[in-house]
Amino acid sequence: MIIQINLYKFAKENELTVLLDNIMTINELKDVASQVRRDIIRMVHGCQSGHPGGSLGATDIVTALYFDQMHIDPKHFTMDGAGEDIFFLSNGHISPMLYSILARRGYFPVSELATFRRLGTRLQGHPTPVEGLPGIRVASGSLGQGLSVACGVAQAKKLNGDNSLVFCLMGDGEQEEGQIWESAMYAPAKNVDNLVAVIDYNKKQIDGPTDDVMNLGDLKAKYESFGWKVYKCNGNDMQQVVDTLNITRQNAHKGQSQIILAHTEMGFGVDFMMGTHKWHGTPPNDEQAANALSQLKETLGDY
Amino acid sequence: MIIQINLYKFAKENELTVLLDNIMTINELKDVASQVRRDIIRMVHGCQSGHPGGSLGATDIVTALYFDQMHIDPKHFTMDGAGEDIFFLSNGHISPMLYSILARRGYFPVSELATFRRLGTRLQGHPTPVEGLPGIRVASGSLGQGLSVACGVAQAKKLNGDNSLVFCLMGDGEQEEGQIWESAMYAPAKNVDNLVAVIDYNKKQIDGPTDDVMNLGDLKAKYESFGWKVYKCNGNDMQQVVDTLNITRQNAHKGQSQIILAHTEMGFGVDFMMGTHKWHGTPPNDEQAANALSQLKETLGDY
Amino acid sequence: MKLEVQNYKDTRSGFGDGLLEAGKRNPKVVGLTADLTGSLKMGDFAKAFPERFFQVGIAEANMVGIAAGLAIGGYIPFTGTFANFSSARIYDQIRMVVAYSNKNVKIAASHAGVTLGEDGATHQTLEDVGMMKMLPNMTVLVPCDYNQTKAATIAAAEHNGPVYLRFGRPKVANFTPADEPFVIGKAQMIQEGTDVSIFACGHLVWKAIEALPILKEMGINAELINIHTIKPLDVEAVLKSVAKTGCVVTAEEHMRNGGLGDSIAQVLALNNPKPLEMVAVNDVFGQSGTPDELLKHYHLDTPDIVEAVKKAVSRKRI
Amino acid sequence: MKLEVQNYKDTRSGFGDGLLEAGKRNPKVVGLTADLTGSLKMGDFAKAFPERFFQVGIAEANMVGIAAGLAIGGYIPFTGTFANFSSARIYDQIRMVVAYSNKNVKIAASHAGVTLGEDGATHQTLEDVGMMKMLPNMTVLVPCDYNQTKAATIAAAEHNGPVYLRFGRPKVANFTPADEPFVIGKAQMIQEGTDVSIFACGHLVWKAIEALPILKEMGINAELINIHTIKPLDVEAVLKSVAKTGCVVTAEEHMRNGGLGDSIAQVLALNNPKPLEMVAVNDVFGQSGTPDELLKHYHLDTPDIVEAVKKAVSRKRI
Ligand SMILES: Cc1ncc(C[n+]2csc(CCOP(=O)(O)OP(=O)(O)O)c2C)c(N)n1
Ligand SMILES: Cc1ncc(C[n+]2csc(CCOP(=O)(O)OP(=O)(O)O)c2C)c(N)n1
Ligand SMILES: [Mg+2]
Ligand SMILES: [Mg+2]
Repeated sequence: MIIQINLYKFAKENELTVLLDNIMTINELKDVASQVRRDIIRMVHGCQSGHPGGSLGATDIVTALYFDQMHIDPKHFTMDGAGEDIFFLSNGHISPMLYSILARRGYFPVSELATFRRLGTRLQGHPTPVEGLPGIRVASGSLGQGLSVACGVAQAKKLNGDNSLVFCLMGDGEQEEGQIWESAMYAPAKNVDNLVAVIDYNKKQIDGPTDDVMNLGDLKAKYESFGWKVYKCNGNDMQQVVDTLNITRQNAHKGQSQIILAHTEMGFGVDFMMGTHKWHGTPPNDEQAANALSQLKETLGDY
Repeated sequence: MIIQINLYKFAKENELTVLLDNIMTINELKDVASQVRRDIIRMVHGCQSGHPGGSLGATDIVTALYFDQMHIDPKHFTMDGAGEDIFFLSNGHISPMLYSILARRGYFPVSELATFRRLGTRLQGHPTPVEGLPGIRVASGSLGQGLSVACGVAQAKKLNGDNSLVFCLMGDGEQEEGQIWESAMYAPAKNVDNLVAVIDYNKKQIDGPTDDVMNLGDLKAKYESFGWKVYKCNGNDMQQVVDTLNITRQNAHKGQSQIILAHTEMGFGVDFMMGTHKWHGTPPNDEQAANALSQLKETLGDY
Repeated sequence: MKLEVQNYKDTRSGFGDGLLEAGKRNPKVVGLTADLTGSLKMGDFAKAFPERFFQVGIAEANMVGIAAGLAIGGYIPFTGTFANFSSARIYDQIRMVVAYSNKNVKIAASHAGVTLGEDGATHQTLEDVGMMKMLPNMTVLVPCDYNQTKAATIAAAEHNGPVYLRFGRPKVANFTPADEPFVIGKAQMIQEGTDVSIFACGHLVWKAIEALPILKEMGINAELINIHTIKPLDVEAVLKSVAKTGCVVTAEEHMRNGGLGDSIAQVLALNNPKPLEMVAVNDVFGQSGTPDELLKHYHLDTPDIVEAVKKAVSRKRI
Repeated sequence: MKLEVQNYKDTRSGFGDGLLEAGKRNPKVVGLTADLTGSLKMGDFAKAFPERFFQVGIAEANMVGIAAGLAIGGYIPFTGTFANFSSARIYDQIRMVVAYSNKNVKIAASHAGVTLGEDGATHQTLEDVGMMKMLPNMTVLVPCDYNQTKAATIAAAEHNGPVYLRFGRPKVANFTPADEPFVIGKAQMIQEGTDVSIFACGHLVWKAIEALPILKEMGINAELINIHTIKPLDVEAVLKSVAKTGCVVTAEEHMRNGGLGDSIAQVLALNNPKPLEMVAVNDVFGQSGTPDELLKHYHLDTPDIVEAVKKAVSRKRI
């Protein structure tokens, strides 16, 4: 079932079961991303904890996935995602970005974003399926594990004769975890070609620039030497993101594991949060939050 | 103190404190290797357990290290190895090879090889320092960890202003462990250039050829993309091994982490143990042991 | 229960045969290994269901992540590697993507304990039960012989939720009935008695059985219960037995700290404090040797159980 | 012992300040971190001794291997990351290259327990003490406040052998004397009493102190002992106290299974069986919330200790 809908109406009312199919313009996607960024700021400000920097930087990628690329049925969330595309957030600390997108896409009420990180919430500091939040299939937060799980689901899809795709977002600092390279070796060796990995390549991590903390060197060469087809894009340019994802979708099921190095800026969209790693895990105070929100257009209505 | 000695006398009497300094000819090194191979067969046959295949294949490399390359003082073993070169066996399952070489080099009595894997022995199934065996500085056997330890010792040497080198042998199947890639990323990023890693590149592991179990792809490209200077050699050609090690010694302390892909044959020296992974962890029976020994010259006297 | 040795078999073969059977019964059962197909006896499964068998190479962390992914996709994955690499090596991963995420993953852990033998301490895990029982949602099974391990494997496949299944390497007495279904969480009465409760698991159940006639000769009427399910513990059976006997001996191939003994000590302290003696490894690492030598060396043998019983019974009297 | 709150400080700052002090006293002390310099409060050390500080990136397994190597080279390395990644993530590595190899490595584990707060269950380790105490050669320290954590850090540096040092994130009452040296393995008497023995560790020591006047009001004269060293356990102090009081309450920010409570239960069962009540997390994962909310939610708060004491004392009477 493919329904052409008005995005704004959809996101506001939040009640239709839809499979969006490339119906949004780039500007509409940008509008969603702007609202998601507002949500992120308000969420981490609200509970005075959480990770704004990476969340803001990765917003465009995941917005494009959920609002343009993925074939999903938000109103009827199933754990196995049979027949649907599946997304995993390996770098679970940027959960506010994912929660906002899931809510805006119709997985659960937008109002629930206000419960982020509060006692009893389904919106735990790091994503978890155990509280029953639609859209989440596995816990993440301990870095390095998401790509392995994504490989497993991708192989389950193959066993099931299910042609839909699996996407997995990882951090660049996260690439320092050895388990990443176990799955990086596994996917091409075992012909996992229904998987698209994306690295949030913001060149920053908690203690500073990755170049200082642990130089990642040439990530493209690394993944190529591990047998992957590697793409690059500006992860904060919606057109580039969509174009690159389109290419990977076309190249899926062709015997190659694919990965996108999405060059992003930590804190993207909020001037004083950009160009530094300081906002990796620090929430803004009242004044900073107001300043940040003043830079982000409210497009779908705040929760 | 550098003493020119007769190898055979040295190895037989086993009592001098020596720093061998490139005094052995290639043929003499080959003779040592032949005896080590005999020891391996006799040890695993004796206790009816252990790992002959990898041990036989890696013998030439480690013989060259201990009898030609490393500046060591076997009679005065110190845990910190100050002023000495240090070797780590990351793939601890090929312990009989190391034990034989340590004994033949004078770290402990050759007769002790007979205790391999028996209750109360210092020659545990996998190497450990806790029983006080001279020559062993850390436990290994759980794969993937040795290169990390080697990096740490190398950095300790730098802090101490100690110009000697650290060597580390790993398995090729072992490269599938993620921790390897953590240290592979670490060493070049942190300028660990007093370290020479060697991979026992026999293209086999327990369940079969690495190509089938987990295709390692282009290991050279992998390490290069991680920032290493990579060398190749035939790890069962003593001349090539020595030549390659000489080059790495010359290139040490020059800002590059170095690794040798030593192409070896599992089971090298015993015809029926070659060309298969079957002898990874299976000891020969009486007849097979006799057959194997008939193919290996006794050069230094059996223990 | 009739206590007859039918034959001598390794519990890992019980797993291998159980996996094959589970695979036949349910097409959703899949197997994974980290370069240890033969050691785990998964070869028959791999041959029967090649498309349902995943060779992951020496990458245990990746293996458990893939298993969680397969479980999300509706499969019932069994991961197979040595017990140490099934637990210590990947505890954070198991914790996050299996236990906390509550995925239907079965962790098959072979070569547990000192009876691994000659490979020595690096491979002889004595901490895995302690680790696994700390994880919410995790079921921890330690069957005692070939038949029971086979049945436990089939039961694990039928159980919905994470399972840690621990078994061993050497050939040991196979004595439980071949047709007895494995009931998770239900302690198995082996012999009723009145003077002491012996709670044993794994290889040590047979050692405890061997102690029974010796104890009888001494005039001690021991009750022996096989705690094949460490978690959830059959607290009712434990308390019922102790209420009758008044003292306890536990026997296991594990560290004292964290093992079955500690589980029982906790139940007693919280409910009915009674003297307890532990037959377990006491805060030392293992070493190379034959399984029998090592059981003796680490005081995990039949005479050690007899001694422990004598001590427990004597403590009851004061 | 005078029980006055001097100020409110996080125990991790006690570690950071202790590390700096240890580094000043001994040039062999080195620090390592896995991208968590600030969280572990290692910044001052890194600034004072840049050449003795190793940034390893997000690679905890590699970090502990490097630490073992540095220890071989004669250094006294302190690794710093969150408690979960200091234990669960790298247990096999710690087991092999630190505990079994008996290397002089100190594992500094911050943000332990539910008081980590909003990050939630993935980061809230409640299993690390259970893991670490199963390892032979390992010393396990859980100091209770800023001053004691600082002193414990200095003591760890002076101790020859592997140490696991557990501490936390939030600012809590700092009440132990600033000049009190930390004696590894020696339980700390906080208040003598006759009716019940309370054994507490970490953040819960202060919660237990807060329970004392409430208990007094109820006519319960409680003895409170701070078990800052989980291993080696001060068995003598435990038994002496219990011989006097006849019942026990344990309090800790950890799972019941594997924690201090289980250590005490074992000592009691083996030596002097007595009623025990546990204040600990009972087989559930943590979640997001403020530290105070979570302590309350998981029944780790002062009223829970009071209730546990009442129950323990009442069980004594039957
Ligand atoms: C296994 C593990 N180690 C450490 C951490 C703590 N941690 C959380 S986020 C982070 C930095 C991640 O860097 P990156 O992937 O680049 O994410 P970004 O900072 O760009 O959002 C660290 C070290 C963790 N969550 N998991
Ligand atoms: C962490 C870990 N996983 C699994 C094993 C079991 N194991 C021992 S040797 C081996 C194969 C190693 O392959 P390779 O490094 O190529 O050594 P080779 O067989 O060539 O000697 C495996 C899987 C182990 N020792 N450690
Ligand atoms: Mg980053
Ligand atoms: Mg190999």
